[in-house]
Amino acid sequence: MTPPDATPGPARANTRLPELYRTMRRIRTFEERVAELYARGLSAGSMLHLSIGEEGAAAGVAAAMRPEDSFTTHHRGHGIFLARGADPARMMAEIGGKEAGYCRGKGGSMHIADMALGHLGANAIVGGGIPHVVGAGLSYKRLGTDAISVAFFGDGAMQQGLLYESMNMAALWDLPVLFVCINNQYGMGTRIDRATRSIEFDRRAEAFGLAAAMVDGEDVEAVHRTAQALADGARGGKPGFMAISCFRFFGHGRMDKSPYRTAEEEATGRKRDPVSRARDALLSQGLNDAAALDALDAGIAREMDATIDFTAAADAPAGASMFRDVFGPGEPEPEPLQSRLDRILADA
Amino acid sequence: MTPPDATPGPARANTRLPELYRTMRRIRTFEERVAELYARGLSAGSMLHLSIGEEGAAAGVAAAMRPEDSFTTHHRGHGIFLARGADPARMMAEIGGKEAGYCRGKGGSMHIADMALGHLGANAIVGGGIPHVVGAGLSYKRLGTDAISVAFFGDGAMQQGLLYESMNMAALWDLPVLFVCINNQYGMGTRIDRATRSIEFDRRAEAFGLAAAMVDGEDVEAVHRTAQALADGARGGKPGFMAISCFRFFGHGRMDKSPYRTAEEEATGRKRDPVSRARDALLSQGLNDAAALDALDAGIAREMDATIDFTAAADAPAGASMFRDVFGPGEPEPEPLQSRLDRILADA
Amino acid sequence: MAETEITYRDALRQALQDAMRADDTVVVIGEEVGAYGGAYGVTRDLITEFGAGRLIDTPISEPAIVGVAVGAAMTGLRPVAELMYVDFLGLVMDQLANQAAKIRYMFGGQIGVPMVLRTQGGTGRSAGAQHSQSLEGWIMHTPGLRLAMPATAADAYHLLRHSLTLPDPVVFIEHKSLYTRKERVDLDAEPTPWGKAVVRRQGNDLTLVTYSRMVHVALAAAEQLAKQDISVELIDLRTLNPLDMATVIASVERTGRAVVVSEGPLTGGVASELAARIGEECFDYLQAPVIRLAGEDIPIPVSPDLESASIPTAALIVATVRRMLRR
Amino acid sequence: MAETEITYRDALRQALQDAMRADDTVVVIGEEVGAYGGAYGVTRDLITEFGAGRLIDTPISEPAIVGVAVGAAMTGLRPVAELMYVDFLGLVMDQLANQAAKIRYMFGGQIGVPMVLRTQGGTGRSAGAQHSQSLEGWIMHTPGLRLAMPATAADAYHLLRHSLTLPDPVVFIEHKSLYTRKERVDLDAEPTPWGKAVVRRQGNDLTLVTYSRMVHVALAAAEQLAKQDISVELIDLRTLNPLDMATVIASVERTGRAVVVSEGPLTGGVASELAARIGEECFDYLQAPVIRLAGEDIPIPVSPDLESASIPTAALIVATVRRMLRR
Ligand SMILES: Cc1ncc(C[n+]2csc(CCOP(=O)(O)OP(=O)(O)O)c2C)c(N)n1
Ligand SMILES: Cc1ncc(C[n+]2csc(CCOP(=O)(O)OP(=O)(O)O)c2C)c(N)n1
Ligand SMILES: [Mg+2]
Ligand SMILES: [Mg+2]
Repeated sequence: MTPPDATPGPARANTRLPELYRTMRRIRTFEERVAELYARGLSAGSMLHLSIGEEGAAAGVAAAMRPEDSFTTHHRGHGIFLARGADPARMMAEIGGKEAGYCRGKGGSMHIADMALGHLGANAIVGGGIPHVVGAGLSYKRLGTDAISVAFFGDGAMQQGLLYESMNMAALWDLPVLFVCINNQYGMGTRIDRATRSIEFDRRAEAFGLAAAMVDGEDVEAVHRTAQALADGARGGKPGFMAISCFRFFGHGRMDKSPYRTAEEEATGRKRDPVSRARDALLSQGLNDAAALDALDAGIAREMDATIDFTAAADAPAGASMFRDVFGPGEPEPEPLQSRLDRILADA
Repeated sequence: MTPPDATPGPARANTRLPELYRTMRRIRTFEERVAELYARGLSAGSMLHLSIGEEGAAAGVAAAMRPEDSFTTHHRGHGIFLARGADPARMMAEIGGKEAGYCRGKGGSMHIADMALGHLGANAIVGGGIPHVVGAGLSYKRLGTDAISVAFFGDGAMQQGLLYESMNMAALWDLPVLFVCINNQYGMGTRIDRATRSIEFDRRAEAFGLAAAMVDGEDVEAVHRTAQALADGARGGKPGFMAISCFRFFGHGRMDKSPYRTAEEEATGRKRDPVSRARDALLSQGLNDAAALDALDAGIAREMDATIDFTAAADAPAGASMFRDVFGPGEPEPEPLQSRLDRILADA
Repeated sequence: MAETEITYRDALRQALQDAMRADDTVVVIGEEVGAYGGAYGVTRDLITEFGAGRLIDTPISEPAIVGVAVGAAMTGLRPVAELMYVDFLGLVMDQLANQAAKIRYMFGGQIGVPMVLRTQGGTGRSAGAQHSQSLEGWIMHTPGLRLAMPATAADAYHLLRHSLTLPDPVVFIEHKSLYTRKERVDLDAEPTPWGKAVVRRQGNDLTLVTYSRMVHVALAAAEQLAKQDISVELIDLRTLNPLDMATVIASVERTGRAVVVSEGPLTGGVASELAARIGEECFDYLQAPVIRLAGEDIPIPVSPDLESASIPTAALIVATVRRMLRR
Repeated sequence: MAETEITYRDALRQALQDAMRADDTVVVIGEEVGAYGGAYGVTRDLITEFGAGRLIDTPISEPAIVGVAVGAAMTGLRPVAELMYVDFLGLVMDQLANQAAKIRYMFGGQIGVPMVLRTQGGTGRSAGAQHSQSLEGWIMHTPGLRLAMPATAADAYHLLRHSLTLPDPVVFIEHKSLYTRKERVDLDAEPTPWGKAVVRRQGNDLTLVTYSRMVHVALAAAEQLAKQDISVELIDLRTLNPLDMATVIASVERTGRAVVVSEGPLTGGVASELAARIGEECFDYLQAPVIRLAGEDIPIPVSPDLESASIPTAALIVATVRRMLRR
């Protein structure tokens, strides 16, 4: 239950904290802008899940990955994708259902993906993307590459059977795969202790033969160290599992005002803030001064503001695109209703 | 990993071994007759799965159950059902697809059931019947009865995700449920070590909050003691899990000649014989003499011979019964193809 | 008397509440059905009256939710299992189609599985390909399942009440875009009969057959057509199993023309079933081919413009009817 | 030249072997596909040539098998996932219909899922309600999936080879009662074109449309009818997606009568889709209603007599055709 690499962090001179802080701040600010996009009626629908409070998980694990690695995420995956290098403007445009988005407006927040960055897809089915990384791991092993594939999912998915089938296969076949549970304490309105009797999730993974660890998501460096150790193991053919504990600062989606938890619980939970903790550490360790951080934050704010303008100005997908990409290029496409009717009713 | 009740067996005067032996012998002989039914072309199809070698699991657990308890089984469930009091003639008739069978010839070996004996059904979907006992446990808890419900399944089902969802719910809701894995070392041609990295199945159950034990299925009394302890716990609201290790003496189904394992492995495996071990114990402990056991066995052989004659003489279900029982009594039934055609083509 | 203005959502809640008062074996099992009150608010506050023992919040384990409901239904309870989105059917089809639907039959009639699987489907919220589907076609193709798809608050109430008295598994599919529809409903009125279609609008020129939200789309079309002196008869099927073909046949024999409308994808769906049956049963009366209007054979896109263009609209119905009537 | 007598089973094995030789990204993933050689023997001995790295035996975890194939297909392999029985679709419909079928579309065309899901279905072995189904109706109703259902050894070979070159997920459903059928096949012959139906027998009085095992049942019926001077045209669809309506329409326009035959349950199934399309497309040519012959709307019983009575027989086809022709 202690992380495989429980040694103290690297010498301060080598710390990646500044970079991790920057990633986390970009996530935080991006998510704030997503909330604004919704409030301004520019988002495609209301099914937007903010990862505020979970930046430590996204930034820490992402920093342990290499460019050739791939991943899938759950529905709360904006932060992870950003941490892996996404262009926030194209992300925001996708969340707005625009043609300029990563998926040309067809996928939206819950189905964003980018093959160039190894993002094999967010998923609106809890647990749905988990086996895909096992498949990716199988490919990498067979094709002889050095990549690993990482599944990100919530605590809710710990109760989906498919996770156990997937972990079992990864262990059985010695695949380069890492399973990352972002335990934000809630699945919608259900606190984790109302979803299961035992939250020692690492024991479950160990019982299937994986290397496993639990780590506090408020401490982004701890997340990163743990992820690095498990990713190294996975690259060597020993799949890993980690559960990162954090707190979902806001409601499940944009409509959810969290009536099922007390203001006090929220206040306490929001104290577990990986972003301000990292900022404090940077300052107290003298790695940055406040002015530099303020400037950094302001630059990020401007960058993220621009994503909204970009989205507002972007075009909706053309109507005809509806029939594109059901099947691969050159393959027979589904016949549009209108063509069928025109044919059948031509001489009616 | 030691059974919760690891104390030595009860004083010999109180032993249930004679009864357990009788149950096991009946199972063994019944299964031999099922093989004969098939060989004589009297079975409905060839999907017949013999539980020879697994009698200790069936008899030991069944003896820990009460009349009001219920259960589901996997496809290899003849022995369990017999141990819970089934009429072997009606079982055999069902296996033959006859109207006199438990399910009027519609269910066959893989879907046999009997509500009067609490048999909520065998299942041809690996793992398919497991959640049903959780539902039964929910009923018993809510309705305030004292019953428990027991799921029997094979080692193959340890790799079906639904098992973990089911165990999690049982633990979360403190349900009177017992999960029994009959680990006969094989799922079809796949030895358990080719299906998973870790066979410490009790650790998996414990990680979900269940009481768990592993026991040797050759020792029917040990199975019985373990089952009794876990059943008592389940009756008190602490669900249990047990894995019973044994050996599948023959092929998966009647067509399978087990080319994937060596004659030596089979010979060694078949030495793990709960029936002859119990017989030896009865003799060496002076609880029975050989003549008495021979007489018992002969009586059982006669009883089981009669099941074949009964089945051979029994009627197939009438054709019209095909449309019965799709829906409940008095409910609109599906229209037979022939009636529809008669109506539509009446004036054609 | 008890005529009140009520939403589709509240009618469903009322049905659950009344059924739970009348029969204390009724329990609701699903994700967020208790304290949260249901993802779409249908079970809001019921936990206050009935407690956590009857409004049973579950982990996110759909296969087990349905499997547990099956086992509970076999042993004395009458569970209402809730699937948050019909799109999650893919996770539970084994428990639903191989278990719930077949148990009575496989076991020779010994026992039934009196459960209701409540869920909601359809487009209208830019929820994307995995949260906007209309999958009633899979259910209709599964012997042993009943299937109700109410379009109105009154039907929502009565069909759900009735579902909770049936001896067999019922899949009860609500439409996410109907929850906030308000209607005057007389809850003491003669209950909606189970398995009977209703003629929502009488007419002579053509028969429109549909169900669920498309009833309202078709009604709007019928009103526009009326202004153009085209009189269409509109049939709301209400249940797809049983399927009340008698009402449909009687109408088509009179009008000689039929358009069937479904939100689900065209190929292999409910519209095709209806067209095939009308074609078989009314052959001698048909003056034009039975036309199917249905969802395009594509996944549902997130972009709101594309989403709404992917399913039949009132304008499409109007245009199609006019072409069929050469007007 | 390479004309050999070969079984349907061996043709499938040959297709896998040839495809695996031609493309070393092809891997087979499923229960008992390796050492055991497949529950129905289709992959027998392939492990000797290709090894356990390409004939990948899995635990009994169907949802993960399909999910792993999806991920592998997105990252450079071309997996053939095997589902031992089509009846297990209920366990994998989420991975198949929500993931494999929709990924290309949801992701805006960035990537496809070039995988084949091989499985087998149908009656004939008294295997009961959970091992005898014909569930192609669910697949046909899922946009984004291709669907092949070969009736002959030659088609089994060519369609499987072709499936393994397509950019999209293909569900490939074999029939358990066809594995031992022997035929002379010319493996070097012009390959069966993908997505094209074939006229198995020419005729003028009526068109029979079917696929998979029912092709042989219908052929037997056609032969009996020929002895009675009734000449039916028999169309084997071979793939249900794409669906070659052009061939069907051309025939029905000539014969004026159609019977569609499917082993799957009638309601909401493939027969209904075909009847609806013929009704729409050939309205002016039809001299009688399009008649659907299909499986009864019941679970499949174990008893062999009931099982065989629950699906269309040659006798039923003969009788129906004669009644339609008033002969
Ligand atoms: C299979 C499935 N079941 C239910 C849902 C509805 N749903 C969406 S998110 C969610 C909660 C997920 O909780 P968790 O996995 O902890 O992720 P979080 O939202 O906390 O990030 C639920 C129940 C879904 N999308 N998919
Ligand atoms: C969901 C599912 N997958 C696969 C099968 C085919 N099958 C039937 S029995 C079996 C092996 C089961 O092994 P195990 O659970 O250990 O039970 P045993 O046969 O050893 O008693 C398999 C793969 C099935 N019936 N159901
Ligand atoms: Mg969570
Ligand atoms: Mg086994």
